Amino acid sequence: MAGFNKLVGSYAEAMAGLEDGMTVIAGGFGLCGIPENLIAEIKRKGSRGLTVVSNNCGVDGFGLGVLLEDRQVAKMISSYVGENALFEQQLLAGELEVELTPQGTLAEKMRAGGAGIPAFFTATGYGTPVGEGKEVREFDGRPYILEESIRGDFAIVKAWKGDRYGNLVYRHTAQNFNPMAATAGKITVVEIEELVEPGELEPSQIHTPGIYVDRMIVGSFEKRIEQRTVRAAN
Amino acid sequence: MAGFNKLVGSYAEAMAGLEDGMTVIAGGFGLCGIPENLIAEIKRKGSRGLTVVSNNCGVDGFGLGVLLEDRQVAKMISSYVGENALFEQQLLAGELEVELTPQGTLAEKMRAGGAGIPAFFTATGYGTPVGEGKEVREFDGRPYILEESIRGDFAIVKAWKGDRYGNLVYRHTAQNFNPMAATAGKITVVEIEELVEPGELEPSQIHTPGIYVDRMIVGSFEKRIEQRTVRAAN
Amino acid sequence: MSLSREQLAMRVARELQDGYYVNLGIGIPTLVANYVPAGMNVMLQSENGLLGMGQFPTEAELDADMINAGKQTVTAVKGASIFSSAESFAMIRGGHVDLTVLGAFEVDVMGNIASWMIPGKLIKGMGGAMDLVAGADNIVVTMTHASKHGESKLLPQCSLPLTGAGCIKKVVTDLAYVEIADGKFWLKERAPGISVDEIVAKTAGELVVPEVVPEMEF
Amino acid sequence: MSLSREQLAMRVARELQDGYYVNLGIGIPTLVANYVPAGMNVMLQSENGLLGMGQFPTEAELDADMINAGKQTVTAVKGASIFSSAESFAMIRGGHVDLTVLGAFEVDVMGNIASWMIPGKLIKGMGGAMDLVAGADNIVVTMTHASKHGESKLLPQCSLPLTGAGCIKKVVTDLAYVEIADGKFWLKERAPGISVDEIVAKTAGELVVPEVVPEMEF
Repeated sequence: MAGFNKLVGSYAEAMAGLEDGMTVIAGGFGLCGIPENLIAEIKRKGSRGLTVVSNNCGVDGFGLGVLLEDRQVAKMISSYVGENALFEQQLLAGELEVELTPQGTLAEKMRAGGAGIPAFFTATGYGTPVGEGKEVREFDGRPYILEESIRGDFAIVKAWKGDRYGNLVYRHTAQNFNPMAATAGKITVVEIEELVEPGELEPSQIHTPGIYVDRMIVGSFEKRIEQRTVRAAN
Repeated sequence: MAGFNKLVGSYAEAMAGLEDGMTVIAGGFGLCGIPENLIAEIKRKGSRGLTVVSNNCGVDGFGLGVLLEDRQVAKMISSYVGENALFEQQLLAGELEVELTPQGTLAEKMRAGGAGIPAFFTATGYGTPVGEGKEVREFDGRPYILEESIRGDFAIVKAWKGDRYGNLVYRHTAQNFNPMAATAGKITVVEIEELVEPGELEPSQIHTPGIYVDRMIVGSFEKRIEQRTVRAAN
Repeated sequence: MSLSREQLAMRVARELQDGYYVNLGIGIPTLVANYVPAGMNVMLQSENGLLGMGQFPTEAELDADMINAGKQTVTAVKGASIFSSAESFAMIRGGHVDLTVLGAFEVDVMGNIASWMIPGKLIKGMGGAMDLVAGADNIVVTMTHASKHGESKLLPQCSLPLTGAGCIKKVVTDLAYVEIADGKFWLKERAPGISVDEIVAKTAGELVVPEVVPEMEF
Repeated sequence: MSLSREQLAMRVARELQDGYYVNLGIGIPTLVANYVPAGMNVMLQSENGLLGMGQFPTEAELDADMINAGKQTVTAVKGASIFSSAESFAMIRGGHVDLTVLGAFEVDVMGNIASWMIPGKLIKGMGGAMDLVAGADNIVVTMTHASKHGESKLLPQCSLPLTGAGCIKKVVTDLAYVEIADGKFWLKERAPGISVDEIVAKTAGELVVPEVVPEMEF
């Protein structure tokens, strides 16, 4: 099915069309399940003034952190950005804007963006700085705030296995934000570890149906560990 | 792990606590993936004045249709109720109230109910009878209506495989509304086809994590087909 | 002569493009699947939670757990995916389906569509139709141009309760292919042997007629 | 003597019940997992998408794709499930987690909590804390009763930006177990050897003291 073949030949092709000032939604939690090579391609490409939507901003020198080195990011929308000295420096210098968003609200904003829901009410953040300036409404006697959804010009996603139609499966907790990110990009680009034939993935066990995927490439991954914690073998 | 064993010994135990006037959310689409025996137990039990939330209301004599025979249903919240003569008769006689809800809005209302989202905006139904009396708001120049979520006193769900912790997998298109229903019941009761040991289901391939499930029972199912369409074998 | 059901489906099928994800409503829209041009691939979405709907099963393949939105037993193509109703409508409502084809009772010059309810008759419900018309950017309505009694279904304003407001841009009837824009119908093609006069006579809403109206070819 | 970190965790662990799904925050809350009473089973939820978090991996089990919300490598217990962040927070925000334990900078008599931001210092972000306190019905805050400089952390009104409003009912400090209701703190238990006077002196918000304040036993 030629029309459904999402595979592209190079990372340059994968990120073709990314322009300065665009919004990029990225999957991943910490350094787990991040689209390492798509991020590297954005660095190579040198796009600037980006708004990046991701739970975290990587660490110094790895993950989304590398986009800070050449000041490519104008704004981050994240729930936690505490692992990154360069981030702190640019934030304090006023070179970087940050919109802190509760983690669950961030996940739901991406999902809503992909699902045609422009806004939803949530109790999260009511009465806190996150709720300031947002509409408050009571349901069943409890106050909630109105949060708007997020869509990206691009979404960059890391999956484990994929077929050429773009059907995806994630591995362990590397799933995290990736499925929602995949739905919320005008152009969704995925890098996978392993290409399988259509039909190899059990249809009811596909995490992301191919309809959400525009481009796909097979990559190899460093998978750096942020907090290496081990116990002695018995 | 004793505290996590969701298995109960009988259908009576599975539906214990269901009272007249309660709201029951049911999984299933048409007759596919419906909790046949839990429905039968509600009929046996004779609870009345129920509000039933389900995409359809079964057919005469099967599925939720059996709850109409003794007039147990006061109100149906559904997207399509066209397969049922008794339903029509009770509706026209004013014995049954029906709240027609677009199918996607119904699915989202259940999901939102389970996810702590009391209301969301959707384009579906704007400018139609469904939108009458509902708040309209523009986002990005397009009008949307505000829809409130649904929770049930009980949710009744049909799954394929389950372990005793309540982790569930659905089979083919019998998934449909079941995963959302499972999240939206104060008490969620599941009947399954096949009991497996904890650990047999791959963790990242579980459709419904056991946290949503309160009670589980292993049943046998008729699985009646509504529209039997076949082609000649080549 | 006015188009047959098969010709309606054939004409709608010309709106397909290679790689389209398509949702086909019940009735004539379902027939469109039979006229996908050779060498072109489309993937059918069924709103009960199936992307990549295949043909009907053989007796041996028959499975009560494998149905489409019309509650018919079906199969899945290689590369299909199966998911919940919430995920299915996230796809539909999020605008990820490339083309939606459905029937209607009426459409009007504002792009409104009425397709689900005739007051006084029993109300069966809208199923997924309201989600489909609200979520899709590219919708083709297919229906007869006028009722059996000759009453136009292309109206200045729909008389029946709406399924969706301002969402329809393309209508394939048994007499013509009509587009909707700027509060008017625009006549684009006529069925073989059907005169412009007949189309004009059977179109109650304002119809813009170009100098030349090409005839559909089959 | 004021409670040690381990004793804090032990006291919090008494709030566990068999069959509880529990989310433990970073720091002392994490230690609670070490004091689950014998014969009792709880399942740990980690908000990055894991229900049924197990112990740290051995070198042989180490897997970069298997981490917890603290970004530590972990394992999963038998019967665990793994899912997306949206599903994880649907669980949390939908009220399906039975107990949430987290640290704080301050709480006040209205049940407000401040735990994520100290203006003037770098703002790292709230992570999942706002979702956890808004979604849970049953939250235990654990922290020291007063700062190193002796300033009470149990206040008439939080001075720092809030994490959540009106959501905290139980506080375990190094000096006492305190409940919050009706706009007051209610002293329920004191740490071994800690006098009621000391607790009163270090509680800035209104504190209701019963005639007898039982001493915690370890």
